[in-house]
Amino acid sequence: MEAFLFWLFSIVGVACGAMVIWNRNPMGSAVYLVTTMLCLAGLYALLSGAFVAALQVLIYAGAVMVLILFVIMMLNVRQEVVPREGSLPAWIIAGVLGLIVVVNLAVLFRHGDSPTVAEDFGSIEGVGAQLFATYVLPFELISVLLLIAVIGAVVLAKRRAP
Amino acid sequence: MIPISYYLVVSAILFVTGAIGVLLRRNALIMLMCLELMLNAVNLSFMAYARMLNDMGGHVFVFLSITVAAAEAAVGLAIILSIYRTRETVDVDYLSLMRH
Amino acid sequence: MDGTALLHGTGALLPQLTVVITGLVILTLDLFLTSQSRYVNEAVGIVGLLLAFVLTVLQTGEPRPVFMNMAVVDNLGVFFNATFLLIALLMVLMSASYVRREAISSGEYYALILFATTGFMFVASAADLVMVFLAIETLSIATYILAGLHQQEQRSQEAAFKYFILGSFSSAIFLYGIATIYGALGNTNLLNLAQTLSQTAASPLTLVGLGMLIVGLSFKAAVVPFHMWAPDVYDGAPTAVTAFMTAGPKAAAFAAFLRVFLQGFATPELAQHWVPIFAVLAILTMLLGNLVAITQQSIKRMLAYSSIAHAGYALVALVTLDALGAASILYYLVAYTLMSLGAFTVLTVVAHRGEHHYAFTDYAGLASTNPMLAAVMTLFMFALAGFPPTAGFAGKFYVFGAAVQSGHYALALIGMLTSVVSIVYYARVVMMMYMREANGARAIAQVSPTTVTLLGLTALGTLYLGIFPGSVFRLAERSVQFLF
Amino acid sequence: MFVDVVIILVKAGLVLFALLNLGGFLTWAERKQSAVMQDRIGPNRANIGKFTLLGLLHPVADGIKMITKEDFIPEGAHRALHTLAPAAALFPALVIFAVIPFGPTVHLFGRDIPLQVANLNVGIVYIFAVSSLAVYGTMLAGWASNNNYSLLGGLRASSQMISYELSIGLSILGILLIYESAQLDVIVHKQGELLWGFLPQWGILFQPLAFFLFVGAALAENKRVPFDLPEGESEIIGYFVEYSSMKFGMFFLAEFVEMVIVSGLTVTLFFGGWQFPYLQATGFVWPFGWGTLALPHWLVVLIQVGTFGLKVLVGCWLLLVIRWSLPRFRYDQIMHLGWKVWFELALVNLLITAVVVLLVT
Repeated sequence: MEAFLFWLFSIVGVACGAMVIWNRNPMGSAVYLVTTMLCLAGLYALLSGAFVAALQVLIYAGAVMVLILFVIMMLNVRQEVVPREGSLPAWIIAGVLGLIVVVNLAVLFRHGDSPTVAEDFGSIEGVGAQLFATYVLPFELISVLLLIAVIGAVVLAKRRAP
Repeated sequence: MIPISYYLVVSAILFVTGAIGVLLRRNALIMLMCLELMLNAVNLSFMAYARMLNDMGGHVFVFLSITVAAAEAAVGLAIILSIYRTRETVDVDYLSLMRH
Repeated sequence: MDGTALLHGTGALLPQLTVVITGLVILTLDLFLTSQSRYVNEAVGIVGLLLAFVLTVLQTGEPRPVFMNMAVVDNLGVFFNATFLLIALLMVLMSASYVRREAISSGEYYALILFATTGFMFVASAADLVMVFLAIETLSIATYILAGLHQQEQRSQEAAFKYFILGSFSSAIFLYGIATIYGALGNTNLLNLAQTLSQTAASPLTLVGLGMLIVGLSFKAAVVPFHMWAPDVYDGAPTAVTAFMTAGPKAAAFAAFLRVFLQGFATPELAQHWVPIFAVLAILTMLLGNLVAITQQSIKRMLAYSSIAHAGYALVALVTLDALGAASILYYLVAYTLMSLGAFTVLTVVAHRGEHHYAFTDYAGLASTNPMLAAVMTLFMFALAGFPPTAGFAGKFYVFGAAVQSGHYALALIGMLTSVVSIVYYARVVMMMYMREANGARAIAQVSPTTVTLLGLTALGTLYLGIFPGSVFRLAERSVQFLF
Repeated sequence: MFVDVVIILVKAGLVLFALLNLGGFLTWAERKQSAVMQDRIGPNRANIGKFTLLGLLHPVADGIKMITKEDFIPEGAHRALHTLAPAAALFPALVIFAVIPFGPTVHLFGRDIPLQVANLNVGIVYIFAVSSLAVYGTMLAGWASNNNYSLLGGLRASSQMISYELSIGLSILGILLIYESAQLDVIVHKQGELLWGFLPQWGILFQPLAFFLFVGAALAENKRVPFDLPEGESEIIGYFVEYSSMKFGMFFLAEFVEMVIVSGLTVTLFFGGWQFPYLQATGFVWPFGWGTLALPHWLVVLIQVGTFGLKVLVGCWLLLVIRWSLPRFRYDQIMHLGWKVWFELALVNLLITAVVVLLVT
């Protein structure tokens, strides 16, 4: 069962990931990216990270991608008439180089089976306890980061008086 | 039981895919999405390592990185929007005022 | 984490907190200000930054990890934080008249400057790779926005976009590096990494992660070959922001270099891997930065390349792996901050409203129309080129001295040769100002009192650091002592 | 192992069956309710021979009509996304109910079977996550139709949904703080306990403001009157204007299934879920020491499941009444309300709750 789900999620995820960069239309890319993100959430759940899996769906698929989709709709970018950017050789070279990098990295990963983990591994309580004990300072710093993002989004995107 | 390495390979493939996308695509929105893809790939690595090390610190890292990605996306989209308002295009090749 | 530890930690991070709160106050106050009373923003900013400066200086002493080893208060952090606060202070002075002239909404502008400064300070106090990443993101996102703040200028938006895409790209690589280190070592805390590393042999995975960290940080510091964003971004951003970017984020990136590599991954076994990389990067950076700077027609672009070159000089000192080298980095960053901010301030004045006058020819005859401005510009140019008795000379002296002492003769030699090359383009500015007639009767804009103050401060600072380099250098040495 | 899977599948099937039928039933109830309130007769034509069954055959007739109508995709539309959109709209509505417990744990054939499809540790976060996906249906429908009206409708709908999602999340967080769990079955169990020996600890007792905020924001999520700007039945052209046949039917059904979900969630979080006051696992235990009334296990379960069903139905009815009583907001009013009133109130509510919880524990 686990193996089946792993292969399902990873193959679909990788295929959709490739479609994100191959698709001509931003809308299509966005939908493929959402699919990849949902597949990743599935993989997280397989890695016993239930809470993070839910967060992945909630924030990435439910907020970030919605925002991107929203902007695509707002700009109303239709089917691009221009051919795909980058010449075919460039894509092939990039693909081959990418493959080499992945293979080289893959050789280095020699991690076998993972240890059995406690029942509450990856639960809300477990992650929350870590977040608010050990990692409380990063958590606080994130608030500054988000504040900056809010200010930035408002300042940059607001319509200016001519 | 799927070995952790498999997850890491998936993560590496996605990361490289995203990187290729950022470097080759010229559509601002798609470049932004490729960045998100890269961050997602990193998150998968964190989750896999967290499982391997039996340490929930990795989950916290993912939590933080997701938040960062959200902030980045908001700012990036605002920049794209402001460019589009004056230029009516999201193709980066038109952004060449500075190549003189 | 119990209450007392929390309180103690908060106390230790008071400088950062002060800066954040100042930013929030400005953001709130700005709502109630009219265009006549906008100077309140600057006043609040200066008061807050001075307060933070005092709080920072009071923190010297033994390293004290706080917040479950997420941050550390030590002399290195104090020195860097003081530098960052100095940058922010000078920025506020520089921007006071600039934001009015260019119609940039000042509340958000100063708030973002302060929040970016918070990011810098957290980089310098970070004791965990996660903190380094988040702090870098904080400052990066703030600077992306700052770069795009120039509302009427398309170039500003383009700069923001380019900076954003490549900045985020490098952040992703940096984060992947952290993930790899986390997986390989099971630990991301810079304070105990050394201990973890000493117990296990360095696995190839660790090295891959380390490489990614180097790439990510090199992007942020605009080190060749990861500099391609820098010239366009520096050119397109509002000039005051460009000044900020050449000083702040660059210094922060070096703070990260010191924290990560000299504190975290400093074991000899690993150092033999990363030292050659940095040596090559330094050589490339010095060569390309200086050579390309010669060909530029715009002074702003020339200064952009020159800032790349200066990052190369500072990198030279990183490979020495001793206190002298580390201290000379600190010294160099302070010196460069003063020179660069000063030079960019002159640029903002000469550029006029709308910012179109950056060509070398715009500086023709500046000596006759505005002799004082030409004089300080000459000082900064000489300082950047490394003439005595300026801060630039002392900085290069320490850096190359450290390189020679640790046996990196080639690096020192290349550094000195490229410095000589750099005289060509710095001198061109000076010649333009003094030897050429003014083309057309373009009156120099009124130089506001705050700008005069800033120019005076940076010029005096440049001279002081050049004539009495020992005072600051001893502080720098004291700051890095605990690392070795 | 095999039996477990079968049990889960049976439960899922039961829930889906109930959900879809209730959704269909609600289309009838809506029309009847509006007829009652407007002094009309309402649906009464569909019949088999002489039997009209109070118009109850209308949903069936509607279904047949939708399935047999021509499925039309406008020219220039993005075919794949145009087809995907209705599914994307219906899917979240169908899977949310998986974590809502509709009854206590049943002892059957020596097994303990919790009456809940999936007892997730992250229950509430799962609900947030899945419901945040609901917006895709509207966005994709609006964009893929190649019609400016539906595009604008999609933008209106999605910005409204995004805006009120925050208030929904924040208003539920108070409940999470009080019951100290994100697991819905734990929350329901804790609501069965008594305060001062006689008052059931239902969510509405501690979080009355959150209840109103939640229901209001959920209405906005659901895009029904008074928040029905995105589609506005007869006057406003909405995001699914280019949809016909069963694809339209799926949007339509999604709206009614979402009503059931909203009602189910409200009941679970604020009205004790399947808890019947003073009914324990062994039977009634009256407060103030007035004695007990032992009941067999099957009867207790039956009462509790029935209670849950009844509460959900009453909730749905309330939603119908609201829909036919209130006038429609203007668009700027919706945005103003969402960002400047609802959101702030939810934050204040959360802050107060957090402080009180901190002081009490």
